[in-house]
Amino acid sequence: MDGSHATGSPYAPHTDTEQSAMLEAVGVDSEAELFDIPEAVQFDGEFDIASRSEQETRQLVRSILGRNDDLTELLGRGHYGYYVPSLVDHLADRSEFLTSYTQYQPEVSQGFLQALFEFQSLLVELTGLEIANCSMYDAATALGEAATLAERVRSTSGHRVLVPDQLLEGRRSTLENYVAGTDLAVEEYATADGTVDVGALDEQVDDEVVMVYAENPTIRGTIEERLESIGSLAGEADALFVLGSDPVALSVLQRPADVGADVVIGDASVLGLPTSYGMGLGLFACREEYLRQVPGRLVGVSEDATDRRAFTLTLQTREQHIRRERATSNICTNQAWVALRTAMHAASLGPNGMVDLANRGVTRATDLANRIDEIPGVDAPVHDRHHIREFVARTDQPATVLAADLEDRGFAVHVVGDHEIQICVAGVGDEQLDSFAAALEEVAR
Amino acid sequence: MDGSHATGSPYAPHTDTEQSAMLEAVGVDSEAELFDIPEAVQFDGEFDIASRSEQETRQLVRSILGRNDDLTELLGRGHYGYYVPSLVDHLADRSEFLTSYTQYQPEVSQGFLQALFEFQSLLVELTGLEIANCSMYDAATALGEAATLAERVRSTSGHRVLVPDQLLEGRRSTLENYVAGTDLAVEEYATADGTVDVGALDEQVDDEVVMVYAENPTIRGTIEERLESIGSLAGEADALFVLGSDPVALSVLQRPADVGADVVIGDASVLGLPTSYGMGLGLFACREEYLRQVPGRLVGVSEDATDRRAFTLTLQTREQHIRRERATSNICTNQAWVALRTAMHAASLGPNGMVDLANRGVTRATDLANRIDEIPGVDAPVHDRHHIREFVARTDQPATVLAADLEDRGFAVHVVGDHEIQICVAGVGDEQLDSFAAALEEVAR
Amino acid sequence: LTRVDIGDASSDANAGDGDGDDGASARADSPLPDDLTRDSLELPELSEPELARHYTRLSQMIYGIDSGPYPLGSCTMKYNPKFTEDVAALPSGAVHPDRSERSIQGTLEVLYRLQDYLGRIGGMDAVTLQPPAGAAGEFVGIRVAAAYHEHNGEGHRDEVIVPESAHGTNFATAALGGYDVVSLPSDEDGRVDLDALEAALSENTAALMLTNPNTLGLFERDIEEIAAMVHDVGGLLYYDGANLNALLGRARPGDMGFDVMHYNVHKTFATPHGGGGPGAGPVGVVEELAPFLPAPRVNEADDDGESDESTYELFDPDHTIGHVHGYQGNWLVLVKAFAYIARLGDDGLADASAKAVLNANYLASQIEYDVPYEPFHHEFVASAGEQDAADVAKRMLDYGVHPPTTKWPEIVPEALMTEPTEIESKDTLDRLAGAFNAVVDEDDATIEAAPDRTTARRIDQTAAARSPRLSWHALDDADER
Amino acid sequence: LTRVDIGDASSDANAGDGDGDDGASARADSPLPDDLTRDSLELPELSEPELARHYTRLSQMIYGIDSGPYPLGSCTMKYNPKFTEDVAALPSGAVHPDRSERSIQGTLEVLYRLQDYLGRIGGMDAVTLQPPAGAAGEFVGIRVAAAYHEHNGEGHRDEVIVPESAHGTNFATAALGGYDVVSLPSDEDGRVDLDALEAALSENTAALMLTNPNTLGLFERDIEEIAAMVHDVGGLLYYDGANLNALLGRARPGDMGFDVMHYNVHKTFATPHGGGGPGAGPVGVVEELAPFLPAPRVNEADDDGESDESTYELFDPDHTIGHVHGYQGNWLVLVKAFAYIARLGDDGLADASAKAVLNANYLASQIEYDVPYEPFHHEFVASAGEQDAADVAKRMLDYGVHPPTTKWPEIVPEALMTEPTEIESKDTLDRLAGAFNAVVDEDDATIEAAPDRTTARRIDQTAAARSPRLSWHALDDADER
Repeated sequence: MDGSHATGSPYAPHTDTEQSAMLEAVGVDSEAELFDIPEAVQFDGEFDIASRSEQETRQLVRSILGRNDDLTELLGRGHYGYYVPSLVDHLADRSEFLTSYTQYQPEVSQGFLQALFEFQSLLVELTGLEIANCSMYDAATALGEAATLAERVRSTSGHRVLVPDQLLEGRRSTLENYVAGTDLAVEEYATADGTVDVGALDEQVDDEVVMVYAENPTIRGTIEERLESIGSLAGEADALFVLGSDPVALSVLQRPADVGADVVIGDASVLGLPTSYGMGLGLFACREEYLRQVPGRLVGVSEDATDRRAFTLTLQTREQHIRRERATSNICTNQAWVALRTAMHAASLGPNGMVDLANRGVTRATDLANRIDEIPGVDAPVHDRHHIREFVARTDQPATVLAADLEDRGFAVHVVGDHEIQICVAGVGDEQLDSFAAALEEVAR
Repeated sequence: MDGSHATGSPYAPHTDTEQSAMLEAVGVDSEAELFDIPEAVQFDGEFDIASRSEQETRQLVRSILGRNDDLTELLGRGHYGYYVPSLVDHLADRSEFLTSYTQYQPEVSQGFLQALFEFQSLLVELTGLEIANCSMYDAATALGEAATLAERVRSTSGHRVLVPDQLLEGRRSTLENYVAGTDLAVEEYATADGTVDVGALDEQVDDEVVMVYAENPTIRGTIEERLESIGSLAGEADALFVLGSDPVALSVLQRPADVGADVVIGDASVLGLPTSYGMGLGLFACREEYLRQVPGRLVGVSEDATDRRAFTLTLQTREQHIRRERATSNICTNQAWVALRTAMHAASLGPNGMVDLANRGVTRATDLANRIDEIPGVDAPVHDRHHIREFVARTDQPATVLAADLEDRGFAVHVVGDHEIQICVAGVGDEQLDSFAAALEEVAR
Repeated sequence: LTRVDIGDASSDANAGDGDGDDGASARADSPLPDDLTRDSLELPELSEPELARHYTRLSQMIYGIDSGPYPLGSCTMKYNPKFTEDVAALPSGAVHPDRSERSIQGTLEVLYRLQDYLGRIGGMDAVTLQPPAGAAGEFVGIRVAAAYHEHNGEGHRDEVIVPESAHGTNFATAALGGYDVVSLPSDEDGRVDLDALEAALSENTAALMLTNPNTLGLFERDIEEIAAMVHDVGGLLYYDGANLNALLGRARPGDMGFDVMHYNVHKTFATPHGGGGPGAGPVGVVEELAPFLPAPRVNEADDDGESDESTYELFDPDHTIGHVHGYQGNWLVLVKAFAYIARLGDDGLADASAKAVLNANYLASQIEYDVPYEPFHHEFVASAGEQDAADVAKRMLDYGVHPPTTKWPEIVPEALMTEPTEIESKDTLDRLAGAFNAVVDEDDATIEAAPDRTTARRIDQTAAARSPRLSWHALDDADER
Repeated sequence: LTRVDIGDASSDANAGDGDGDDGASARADSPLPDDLTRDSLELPELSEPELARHYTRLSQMIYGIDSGPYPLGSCTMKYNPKFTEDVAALPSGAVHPDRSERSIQGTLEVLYRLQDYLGRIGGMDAVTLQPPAGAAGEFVGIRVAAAYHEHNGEGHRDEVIVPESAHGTNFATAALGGYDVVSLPSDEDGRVDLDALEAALSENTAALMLTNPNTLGLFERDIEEIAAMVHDVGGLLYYDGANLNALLGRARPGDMGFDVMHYNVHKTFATPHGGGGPGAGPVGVVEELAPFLPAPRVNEADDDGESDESTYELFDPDHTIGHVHGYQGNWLVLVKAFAYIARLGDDGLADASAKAVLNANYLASQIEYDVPYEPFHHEFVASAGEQDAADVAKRMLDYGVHPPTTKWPEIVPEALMTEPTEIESKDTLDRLAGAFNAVVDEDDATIEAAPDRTTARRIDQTAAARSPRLSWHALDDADER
């Protein structure tokens, strides 16, 4: 604390007296004697980083972050700003949750294990698949892990992984890195009017394909109408059908298991985290037959010595700390605390609230699209599809110019084409939408 | 939660099914039947208060409070803006502390009782008096309670209560209300150059005086130099010497017990609370001989059935819920949670940190006074005394004009006379003091 | 413990702010002369990690509303919505009370709106937010009544009538206000005995203090007549807001004839009780009493014609009793109460009372202890019969729930005064009923030995009072520290 | 559980936002056609008070760093300063990753400064913050190495050398990167065996992954020679940052000859581990490797001459490997790490390592178990000897402390890998030593039956794996829910 220690780490509790006693017990005169570092590689410089009081440090960060503009974000495309109930912050910040380590000693970790078990159960209900792990880093890395899973379980000699041409660059690039050490090769398939061009896909699928990836909703906010066909195509080729989605959309959209999905990935932190500059929570669920090949941690049920139900990490022989280079993934630290937040947010909504939230995403996006379609210089939505949360609009103005003009008026939108912007309503209030429509009208023509 | 219940309180968990089952168990068809209110006094109107979602309510309060100007406050005079370590917020907000009731069942309240016991111990160390209760509302009400204590324990027939002429109006007025139901009468004594005019006081003290109140530091930031003389005057008249102070000042200033104080009151929340529009924490400590006459709650040590040390509220027969109209005070709900915060803040500083904080209040106030004394149009400090935290400056400009000019530049100061402003450094950073001095220079002449 | 010696002036060594002090000895020096400083300061010196563990451990030895049901009759322990902490923590609300009014329009608007909300809810014409707790609100009520009578040349009125079953604070407050307390017995139905009231009333009556529903949970059906009787002798009718959670949207004290009332915001409006406080005890009054309310209050300023927004100002009522708190009361509590009311609105508030009353009635229907008085509303008082109510309470702790308020009101032998509030689910009420019903059949030896599943076993309260040890300094063995 | 049926379109009934929905049936309708929606959703429906109690209760069944010592070797469980949560919660930091660079200068400045801090601390020339955990950082390192070799026409290099005692992630990461893993035995002193290294190195060596101090806490004294040997065959030297808390201000990986390293911010820079994550695994590299780092990174923009403040921009390194995360990694973790470093500064960081090493040495001096390898730094590996280390750990739980990491590294029989970190006081270390020393004399029957003072007793892990039940849906008895 400020002032309680003359110098050094404010979080090291040693008083001078204690320090002396400890040095004496160890048999040295100073801490320096304990370091066994050859002189040639000793560091005797300075980092030139000032020490600050807690108050000064908070002011520093507040001051730096104060440089961010205060914009109303109509942004989505994989990262959403849904309102997170205060309950989530207060409960997830309880230090028992926040400061504990991975549950290697389940006897003193039952609370966190149960929470993660409930998270897994939530995903099982949402996807209809039997297995969900207790988190990957984000949607992009979960997609990469899905591809390595496909490689491990493939029954053909193929190596082709098919992804939509409109896949987010961050996801596509991450996937490429994950498969760089394998024989897999990533190829694009075409989309038409915002969703999968099933005919084109059909022509691309053959026995060499080990995985077909699609998203619902798509990155442009449209809802896929032919998921079952895509699933059949993949199934007939003995390829894994990997579907990307999220817990809000899954509350109302077709259940992945019902359309033949083998794996579901996505960002589950659409519930639980506010906008966090892209920080996420990788959702990973799959069919039971891949259980021994699942990456990441799994919480299971067992009994303790008194035969009471107890939770524990299980099937750890899949993991790197046991299996080393033969592990199903190199993941160790994951996103457990975010999973906790997601479970809390979902629980606070309940099934009615989740369905509501998803349905409001449909009606509010549709309403806004219809509304701004009336604005001269704007056509919306571009795609003749059902939308959830977001949609693309065509603009007479160059999209970058329009977006900059909107930013000057306090609104952030995506630029997704030379004359295309994308607009997301998640977490944006009705009054803000009114203001946005007014601003758009000013700058669109 | 939003959406999980159709209407009604978001914090009542009843599903329709549960509600029906409960009504049936009670034997009525509706909740309305359970109300036994004569028709004539039934309310069938509306409060006309809208229901809001949690998000909307937060936005509402944020929006309203956003109307407050963002000023650097150089304000003190009994309410201080010391930096409160983050630790205090996080720990005091743990719901076990925040949401529990008074510790009427000590067996499930040991943690809070121990924290309050530690708070009492802190005050005992700071004041040197044997008894401290576990809180009054604030300094003003604690002063009122001191006066009623003086009335109960007085050995003379007197009724005069002496207070300094510079006593804060809020304290003076509260005191008047507390003694309105007694025979006591409040009189002022003179101060000279910011501290007690001991000669004048001497002439006012006689056998009719039951209480002499003084403050150290004074409300003008000066440090009393003749506390022992004041104590002696009171003692010779068999009047209670009541001293007003606070935990920061008490860390370095003369220990009240050493100068003859019988009671110490004050605002202890100078540690533990940030500026809170005057919300405080009444400090109340006294000599052991008044133990049975102390107002408020006391935590004591006892043993449980296994002979382990345990804490409990004690001497409750002084209190209103037992003694009714013969209680030592009408206080029931107090400021326990603020006392917890104060104890936490003090503990986080430790004795070195507390002494530091007080000493810095002396040197920084002195330094700033000397510095602005150089500014044309300003003389500081007005009083030729030692100061802590704050001081009065004389201004050529009318003080109200100067204060308004400073406010336009982002600084708030007190107006304490036609040509006097008061300036407090507590919690204000060095850079802010630099900016203030610069602003003052612009407007002082 | 660390002992810091306060030495001589050495101002250079202490000039720094924040970190970077040079060592323990320098820090202990004081820039003040020796004769103005103490010799030393002895307190524990702990690091932040140690403190985090200390207070985390302490918190784990506390039962709070997030631990389980907390049916303390007359204390109304409701769930404290988490979001209210967030609005109270807004940095924009952290202002000094001596700021200029023009610079704190946001703070004043919150206070003004809360005054307005409370006025509507209570049916009162004017509200002060200054009293920092319910008992302080009572004191304001009594002082306002005194000032009113004095102003009308009726300063001779020196009696306040209080029902026997009233909260202890009512008696203590009247006494603190300098009044003689006239105690009023209940009738056999548990309500105000009108004959006894008639007998108690006189030209010396300053006020009658009443809560409604009363502490048995019963509505004072004769409230109109009671009000008329009190008013006929020139007295004022005071409403203790402790039980207001029973009536939201169903009845208003102002409509019943009450002249002055306090609101317990930690009861009715779900602000946390904080292990004893802070609370807030706003006081509402009818028009006639408004000039006597504490100073200052908040009002809308005259429109300056330039702004869409209202502006707010402080003002002193004409015949104000002055201050009852150094500043404006417990801001952090008031802003939470405002947020709670703004969240629930009409529908939510009415439903809160409806469910509070349903819960009390349902719980009573499920327990085996006798509940002698009815029809009760948000709370009921069961009788432990041959058992000692305090022992019953201790034993209930062993079943993992918090027990009710005990041994009060005295009109019910071995009273178990129970108020589940609206926040409990049927499941939780069933569990709570299970705890009552488990204890009802237990023998005295068992319940006298309880609790035995708690952090501390039964604590010897008599010993604590016999030889009070009220600080570490009073403990014999310094090692115990 | 509540089952919500998803019905037909009824968009009018769903137009509202926030509160005020009209009823359960309306809410279950969907504005989408039937064939695009699921049939139903079955999940628990709980109120806020019920949830608060549920999660409060769960939290009470978890041992965290605020509960007591947590000496998990190689996991570096330090105290998480509370204030870092406040800076992470600043609303101004809650921005979307697709915002324009000009509108998030604050975010970019924090990231830029953190890159800079980490570069100085590790002695590295360029840093990426994108990897969301340590293992992801390793993967970036391996991918960067691969891209570098490929760029230089050395794509044939297909081996990564990993010491036997290394973290499991090193092996798994190399394999994920497509490399053959060459395992390197330790010498009898517990360090890299130079002869074995010589034998393992070849023109096929892509990299050697090393941590220093190694998992025994021993400094690899021959690090300069090791670096020269690796570099001589054209390989790269990778530093696993897991043990960096031993060296702050004393030695830097860059100065030792490492080419690429990751930082575990939850270890070295005290960000909370959150029961498993999120972490962050920034990667630093020497100049030569900077062009291969993930895209984008943050740089200072050219001065526009108009402003005093620097401006910041994103850029893609010339030969970037692309993304390893959908966006920019775990922002909420990075901002906490930045705040921690800014708080401690040079003095604080150096002291953290000094005290971490002192604490490990003091604790080792107080325990009765044998510690075969020394001189260790921030951690030591004791041997449980004839006892089973896992059982020792379970039994230590009964003494109220968290046990060390067990059974690893395998070079020490029945390893107890212990890292107290700098945050423990002498008192706590004595208590921890007491727990070790209590168990050392206990018989096998006792420790095999442990723990018996915990929330759950010894859990049958074999049964859990034999018949996996991984969701409520998999539990036989629905009532168990």
